[in-house]
Amino acid sequence: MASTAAVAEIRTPREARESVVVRFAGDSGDGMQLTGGQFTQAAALAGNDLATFPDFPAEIRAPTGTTFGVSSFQINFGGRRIKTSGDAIDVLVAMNPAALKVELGNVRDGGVIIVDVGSFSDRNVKRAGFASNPLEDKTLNAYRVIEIDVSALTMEAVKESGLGKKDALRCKNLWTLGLVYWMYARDRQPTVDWLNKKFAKQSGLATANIAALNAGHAFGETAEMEGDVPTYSVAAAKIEPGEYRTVSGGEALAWGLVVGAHKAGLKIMFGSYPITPASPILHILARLKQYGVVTFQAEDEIAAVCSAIGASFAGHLGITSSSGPGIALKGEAIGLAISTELPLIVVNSQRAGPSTGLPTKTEQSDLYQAVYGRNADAPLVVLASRSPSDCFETAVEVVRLATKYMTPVMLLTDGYIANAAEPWLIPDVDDVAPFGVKFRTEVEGFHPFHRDEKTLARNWAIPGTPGLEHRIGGIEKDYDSGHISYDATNHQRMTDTRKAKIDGIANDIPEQAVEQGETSGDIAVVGWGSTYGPIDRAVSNVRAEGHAVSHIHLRHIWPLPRNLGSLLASFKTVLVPEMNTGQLVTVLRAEYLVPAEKVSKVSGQPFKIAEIESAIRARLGA
Amino acid sequence: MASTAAVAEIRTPREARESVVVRFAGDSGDGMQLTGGQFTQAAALAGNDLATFPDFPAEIRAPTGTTFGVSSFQINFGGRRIKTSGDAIDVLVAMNPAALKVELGNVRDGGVIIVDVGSFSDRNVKRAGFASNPLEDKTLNAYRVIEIDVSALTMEAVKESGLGKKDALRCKNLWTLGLVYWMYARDRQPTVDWLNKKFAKQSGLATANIAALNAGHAFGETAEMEGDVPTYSVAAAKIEPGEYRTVSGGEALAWGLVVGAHKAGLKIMFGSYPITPASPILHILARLKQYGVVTFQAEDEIAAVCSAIGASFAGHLGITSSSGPGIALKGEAIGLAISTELPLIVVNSQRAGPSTGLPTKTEQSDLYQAVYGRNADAPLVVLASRSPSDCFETAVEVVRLATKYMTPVMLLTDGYIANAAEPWLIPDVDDVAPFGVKFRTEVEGFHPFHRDEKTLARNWAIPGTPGLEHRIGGIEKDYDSGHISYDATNHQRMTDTRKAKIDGIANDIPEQAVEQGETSGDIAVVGWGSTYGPIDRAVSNVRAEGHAVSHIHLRHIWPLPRNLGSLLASFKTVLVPEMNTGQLVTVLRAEYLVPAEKVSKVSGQPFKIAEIESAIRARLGA
Amino acid sequence: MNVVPQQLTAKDFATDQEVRWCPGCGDYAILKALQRTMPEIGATPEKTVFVSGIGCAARFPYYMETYGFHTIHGRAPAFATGIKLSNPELDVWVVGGDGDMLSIGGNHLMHTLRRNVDLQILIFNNEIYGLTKGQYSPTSRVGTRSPSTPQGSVEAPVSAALFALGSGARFVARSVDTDLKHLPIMFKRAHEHRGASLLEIFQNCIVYNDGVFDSFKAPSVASERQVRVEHGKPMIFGAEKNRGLRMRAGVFEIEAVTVGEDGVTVDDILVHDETNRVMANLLASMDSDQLPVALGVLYCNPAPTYEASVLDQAADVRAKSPNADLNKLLRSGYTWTV
Amino acid sequence: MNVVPQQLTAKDFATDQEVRWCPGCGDYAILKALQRTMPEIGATPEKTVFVSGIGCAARFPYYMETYGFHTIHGRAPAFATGIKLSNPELDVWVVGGDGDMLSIGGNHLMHTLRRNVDLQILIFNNEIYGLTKGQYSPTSRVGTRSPSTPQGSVEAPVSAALFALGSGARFVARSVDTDLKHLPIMFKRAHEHRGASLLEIFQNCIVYNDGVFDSFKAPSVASERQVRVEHGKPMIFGAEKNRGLRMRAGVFEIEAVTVGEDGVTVDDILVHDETNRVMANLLASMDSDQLPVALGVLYCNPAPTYEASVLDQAADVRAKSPNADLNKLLRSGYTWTV
Ligand SMILES: Cc1ncc(C[n+]2csc(CCOP(=O)(O)OP(=O)(O)O)c2C)c(N)n1
Ligand SMILES: Cc1ncc(C[n+]2csc(CCOP(=O)(O)OP(=O)(O)O)c2C)c(N)n1
Ligand code: SF4
Ligand code: SF4
Ligand SMILES: [Mg+2]
Ligand SMILES: [Mg+2]
Repeated sequence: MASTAAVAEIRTPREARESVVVRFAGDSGDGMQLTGGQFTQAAALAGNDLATFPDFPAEIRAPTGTTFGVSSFQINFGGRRIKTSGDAIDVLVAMNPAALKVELGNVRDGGVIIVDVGSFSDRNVKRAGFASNPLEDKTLNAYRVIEIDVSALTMEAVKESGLGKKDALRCKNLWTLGLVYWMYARDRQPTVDWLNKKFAKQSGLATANIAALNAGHAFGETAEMEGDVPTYSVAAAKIEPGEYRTVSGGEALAWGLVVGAHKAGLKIMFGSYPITPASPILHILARLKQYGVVTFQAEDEIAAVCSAIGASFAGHLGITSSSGPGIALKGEAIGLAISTELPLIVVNSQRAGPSTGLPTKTEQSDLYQAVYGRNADAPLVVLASRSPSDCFETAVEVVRLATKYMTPVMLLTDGYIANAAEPWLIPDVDDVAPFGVKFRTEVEGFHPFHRDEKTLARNWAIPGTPGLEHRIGGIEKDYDSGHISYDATNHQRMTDTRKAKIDGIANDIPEQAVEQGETSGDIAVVGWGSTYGPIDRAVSNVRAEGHAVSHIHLRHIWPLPRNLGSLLASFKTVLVPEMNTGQLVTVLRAEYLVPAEKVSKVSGQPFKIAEIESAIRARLGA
Repeated sequence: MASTAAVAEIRTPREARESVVVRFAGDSGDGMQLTGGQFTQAAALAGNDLATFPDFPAEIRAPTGTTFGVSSFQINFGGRRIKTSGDAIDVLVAMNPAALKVELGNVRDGGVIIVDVGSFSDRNVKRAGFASNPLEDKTLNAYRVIEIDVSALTMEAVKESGLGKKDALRCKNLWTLGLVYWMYARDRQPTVDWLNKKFAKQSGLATANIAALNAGHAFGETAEMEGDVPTYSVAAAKIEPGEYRTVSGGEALAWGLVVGAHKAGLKIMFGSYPITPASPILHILARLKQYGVVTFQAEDEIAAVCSAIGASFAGHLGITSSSGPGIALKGEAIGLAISTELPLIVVNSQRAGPSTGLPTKTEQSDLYQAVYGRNADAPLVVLASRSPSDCFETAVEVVRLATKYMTPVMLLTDGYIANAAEPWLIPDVDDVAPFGVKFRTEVEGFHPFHRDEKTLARNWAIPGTPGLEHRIGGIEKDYDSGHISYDATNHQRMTDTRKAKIDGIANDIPEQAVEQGETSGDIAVVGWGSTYGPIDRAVSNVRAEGHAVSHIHLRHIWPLPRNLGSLLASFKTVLVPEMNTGQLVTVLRAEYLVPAEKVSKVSGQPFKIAEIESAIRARLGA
Repeated sequence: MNVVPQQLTAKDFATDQEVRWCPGCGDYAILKALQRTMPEIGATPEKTVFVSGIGCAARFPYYMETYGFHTIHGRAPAFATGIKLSNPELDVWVVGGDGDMLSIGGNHLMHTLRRNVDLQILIFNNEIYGLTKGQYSPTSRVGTRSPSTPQGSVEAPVSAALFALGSGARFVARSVDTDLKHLPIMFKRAHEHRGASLLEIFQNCIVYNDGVFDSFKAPSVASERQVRVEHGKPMIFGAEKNRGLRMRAGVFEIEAVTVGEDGVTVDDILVHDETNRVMANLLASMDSDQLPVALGVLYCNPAPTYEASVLDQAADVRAKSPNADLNKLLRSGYTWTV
Repeated sequence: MNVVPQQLTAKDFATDQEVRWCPGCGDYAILKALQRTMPEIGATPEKTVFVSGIGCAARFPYYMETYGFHTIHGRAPAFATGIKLSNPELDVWVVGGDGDMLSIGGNHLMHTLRRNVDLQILIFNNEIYGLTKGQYSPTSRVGTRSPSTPQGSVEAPVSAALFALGSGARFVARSVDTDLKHLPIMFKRAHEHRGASLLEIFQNCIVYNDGVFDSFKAPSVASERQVRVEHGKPMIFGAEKNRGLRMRAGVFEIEAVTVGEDGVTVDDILVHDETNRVMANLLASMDSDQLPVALGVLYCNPAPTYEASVLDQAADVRAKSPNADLNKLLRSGYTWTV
């Protein structure tokens, strides 16, 4: 089949946009995440840069029509570098009144709202919590509303497929996608291919969905004649040449771990227990058995981390992953890995808390837990990924540090990063420098806590090696023999050594770079993790006005880069936007005695650019 | 029987000492802890002030004669205020070569060493790790050594009792105790009474032990004629009049909880799991059923804390206790108590770590875990006890705060405090102000997260109350209804409120007082927990030389007292001695941006006065 | 909130909260059955507490107009124990899924059963992790394909009933989500039983494990593939009530036979003795094609409850030291006056 | 450290570390028995790993000249699972006390047994928490006075063997610390068995629970109070070998009888079938005065091991995608070139 987009492109003069924010919102069962995923692909294939934000409820399929059951997918795409999923929505697709209710506040004035009027029954309107039908009162006056009976039109479109009403209505999302494809002149073919593959065994469903997609698209073409549906062109972004794909944080992280293990010459034993939003890593790794990955779904988080530590003891790379509450359960065992100085990777996909909190919402509130959250003096290494694609690099780096220093490393990501997707210039695995691990085999002079003079890492001797039989455990070990020791001075020495080993890693990581701006000035905006996008854009906005504001973004949370203290000291103000009540701020203040100030957001939603911008302006007095 | 001490007192002119440090050291099976306990009682009854330090191995009864099996008990007693168990030993009782080996380094030059030569066989000498017999080489030249064949003399003394050799030799400790009683003119009668009670059902053992005690004493009387055994008098200390007892941290803490619960009008449900050094609290409370205490030995620490939270939900005072590794396991559940805003008391008897560490040794390394050690923004209240008797007051205070603010409170104590004993002016329970808890019963306007405007505490409605049926859990709750809510602004509001509630407690606790010295000066030595004694003495020593050094000791670790920032700001230097790698320092620096410096000791042993003194002097340039 | 009316109905046990399970989920039927049963067993909202862990099933308390505590994953039995130790008067129900109760929570379940805390413990077994989107669970059959086992699971599943019996449970029963007649009977029996009552309910997860129990739940096969056991009654099943269970001679085994065939008479059919743990074991292990699935009270053999024993002991202690005075406590042992 | 000599002896399995148990502790005998058995089963120090939790028993690895991992309380089976999944060639033993394995660690034990990880799991059951100074444990009998139960414990204990059977264990055996003849046989059987082998050893804690097993361990009563079961052999016991176990007619019960009395002949005596889970259940529950305590292999019924199934599946996957190339992985799905 020839490209379906090409035709439209020729016929239509389109309004040009530098970037656009589209949000699909509907019931949990409406397939909004799928729709968003397909649209993302299409934007990527069109050469746009983009960022996405999937946002869905904790319930699997909450009752239809309720506000708490609304599932949304937001994408920001454009012809320039896109750093966030967008502050305000340009085009909202609202599949029902509840979706409209929940998302309306985020649509920019004058924005386009596409509603399925077929779903605006009195009952649904009431259920969504509207006093009266918003399509009939003044609620939507400030917007450009496109009312379409998507339900009816979809039914009509798939009539031939012979599907029952329920299944037929399930194609609504594809109808809408077709329409939005039309609006942005996007190629339907990859979606058609995908549907054919997905429903290979249920060709009726494939046909129906494709019919809906095409019908939505056709509706656009027709409506456009009448000027009802606006159309736009969004040019390709100027991006580095190479082979690209869209990648979610979960994928990039899993692949990074696999590549890292490969570079270390180790096999992965991944012990985990399902939890939102960490599970995707387990799911992805479970499909990579051909790469020497063993996955183990344990009975709980404790067994998961213990199995990983056991694996490291046996010479595999032990990895575990979870989210806040599950990481809390692993604390005791992580202490054992610290005490026995075994490599261990702990991935924490942070979510909103405390306790169960808002499992599907994002937050950065486990930094305290990562840096300080264990009994006793138990230092480990902490890194944070800033974006989906950055997960790949940080994952490789945690493998390097864990194995080189024989230490647990915690990698912080969050619900936003885990689920969001962005285009990724696919690296060549061969370009990643190897850092092969050497197991101890030499019998002469061996004891298990014998250390490398420079790294202070102990030697790694694995079961199966003749002559190196030894016992390790959580009781303090004699510095000179590795046997258990209750000696007071020895405990001091070992405690100091464990600390020195971790502190010393500061010399093996890059100096902190400044992302944007000078190395001194009025304000340093210091971020970590997924706040990267909004900080970057906010800083560039105020810099465009000539302010001496710089953006510093940490990958290494512990130990901190060795130049960070002096870097921060050269700014008048240090501002730290975090999706928590001020955790990195604590660390920076304690370490460097800089009067760092927090910009805190704890709503389960990512920062908006404007929020950070206004925090900066407040300090600038601007 | 008339007092046995009186006679000796009359006959002997004794060297007067202001204070003395005695250490009993022997095999785990030698009964050193009992001996020390009895001697402590005797010193207390003689009107001395005192502090003790029981120090024993993790093994129950390690093989005899090994250094790692040495169990010791140190007591510092005197006619002045005693703040620590003493830096250097004046009199060491070494029951075998291993004990001598381990403790020798702590005996002051010229100190007295009493050894049981009967135990100095070649085998034992070698086992202890001496190259040659220290009684025969120059090892002990710097000391006053009293060689006695305690084994033989004990055998002789108990001959009549008909005990077998093994049981007879078990009386060695009583023989030694008798001798030391003689040296310090102490009354044997309470020990005799105690033995009679302890062995009420084995009168043979009572008789033998009493015979040994008397024989040791008699040996002193006789030897003294020949000038072999030095004798001392230690006057009664000038202490506040009233009724006294010796009290261990475990006892004071347990009793404080019971009194606190009484003042709150609640019953205690104590859920715990045994762990060193926290178990004594469980053991003590298990004997207090007549005071409305329910104890529950759970299957693990998680079940323990969960049962306590369940109890609080049901209207009891839920308490749990553990040590570092066990507290780590409770983190997730504590988060639930924070989220559901239920009162909960978590006692952490800290021990040396990381991981299993040195279970019977002391450390203060769980401050990070207490303040920061949970997933998400999960603030709670943290207090620390400074001494065994202080445990009583802090325990009452944690009950007050937990119930008034509907919040978990963590109470930090440590292995030293838990096991050490000191004289205690017994308070009158009626003098402790009541702070009765009011359960909600009013149906009108009820919802579970309805708050007191001032304290921000939610109302406590307990199952069984008609009309107040409600559901709570770890998912975020709507501020205005208490129902679950995934709303973004509501999550922000609830997070802020939880934080504000804890922060606000700063207004309900005393301003930070200065223990010793002025409110400004050159150096503030800031301590917390069991470092109280050595800091106090070290500061008074340097103050005696006219230095402007003050001692500030924190009971409230989180929130910090509201005046602490300004108080610290008025000192040129802030010095923080801690038995960790610098944890309170982090908190103080982060909170107040004061360049607080750490004085760190992580050896499993309490600070010596001299260590702190020299750290102070280093900063004074003195 | 609820002011207790004279005669309660199912409605009095329903909250005003929107039920958040997937349309068609088996949990709805269980909820309905229990809300209906509550008035019949004389439950009062204010004295009733529902405690749960985390999972779809564990959302249950939100829908019961009683006291409720939605706790953390796997620990509900421990919370419930604390509640009962504080106020034994409360009628406490524990609800959880197969993951909640048997994966992360297996140990607490074991200890709660052996201690015999007076609770009704309901396991909604859908053989899958619903809330986390469909991973296999410890009750999933070998070969279950799920996101974490794309090639099929390889672990032998645990049987809730056998595990409970091995843990020392004194009451073990089974039912199915959709049986609105049998389920209330099981609720009543579980409630009547003093001590820990374990009730496993086979529950359909329409989204991630639809039809996993069809081999014995589907109406077309139910009568042949299920045997409803009742104490003191012969274990008969089949559409024509002519199939039965028989003890295989000389070995500790059960077999299914047809009355009237091969000389089998009604007298050969095994009579259910719910106090016999070994019989319960045999019934619980019938999972082959040759034998029907046993539903009903497999085992019921009461023993003193934990909280009663704890209370008794406390009462004893109080009786022995009637004047418990705190000032005396602080002054116990050696004291001296300065 | 150890360079493997041709013919190993018990000494080759002993470390140079001082053994730190109390004098007279039953653990010494177990250690000795196992050190002796190791050469006989062809164990090599470098391929053997001992994994333990925390407790007196859990100190065991320090004394075995093999690889050893003294982990944290209750989690040893989970560590061992990770070790086996990484290197199935290793011969892995798990050692723990009753508290370690059945209190805090019960859940990991259950799942490890049901998964059938190829491990030898030894529980040193002294019915007490030794290392923490004598609190009662989940195996302590009702009425046990301990620091945490000064008036006596009130909880029904768990039986390790019944729990293991209920959890789906495929090998369950029992022995006593001091029987230097029987214990090695049990070690061998446990070692031979592919899959998770559970061996419970009744062990005397001389300090906190001295003599707790005397009712069947004391030499004076042993022959009357113990029955050593062996597959295929009639279950006979007694000093005169004339006592035996018989199936009680028509009910699922076992009774003890005397051959030659009341017309009982040897043919009436039940022959042990270690593949019969119900029989194992009956043997494991003999704890009344009327019945002897069963020692030996109560149950052995092999099934595929977990790690073998995992490996097989991985091999399948590898066979299907022979050219696993990382660059290809990163480029799977849609890609485009700019
Ligand atoms: C400590 C912790 N670990 C993991 C999770 C994630 N989690 C929530 S529910 C669940 C399992 C759900 O399965 P099940 O208990 O069978 O209940 P169902 O949803 O099937 O009713 C898991 C793993 C969690 N909430 N907390
Ligand atoms: C997380 C944790 N909780 C508690 C403890 C304390 N603890 C150490 S060993 C032990 C129980 C010992 O009993 P058991 O397992 O029966 O071994 P035994 O000493 O009797 O051989 C406990 C509770 C611990 N070390 N870690
Ligand atoms: S996911 Fe399954 S168990 Fe959960 S609510 Fe939906 S249908 Fe029910
Ligand atoms: S306490 Fe008991 S189990 Fe532990 S070493 Fe001593 S005798 Fe053995
Ligand atoms: Mg389930
Ligand atoms: Mg034990």
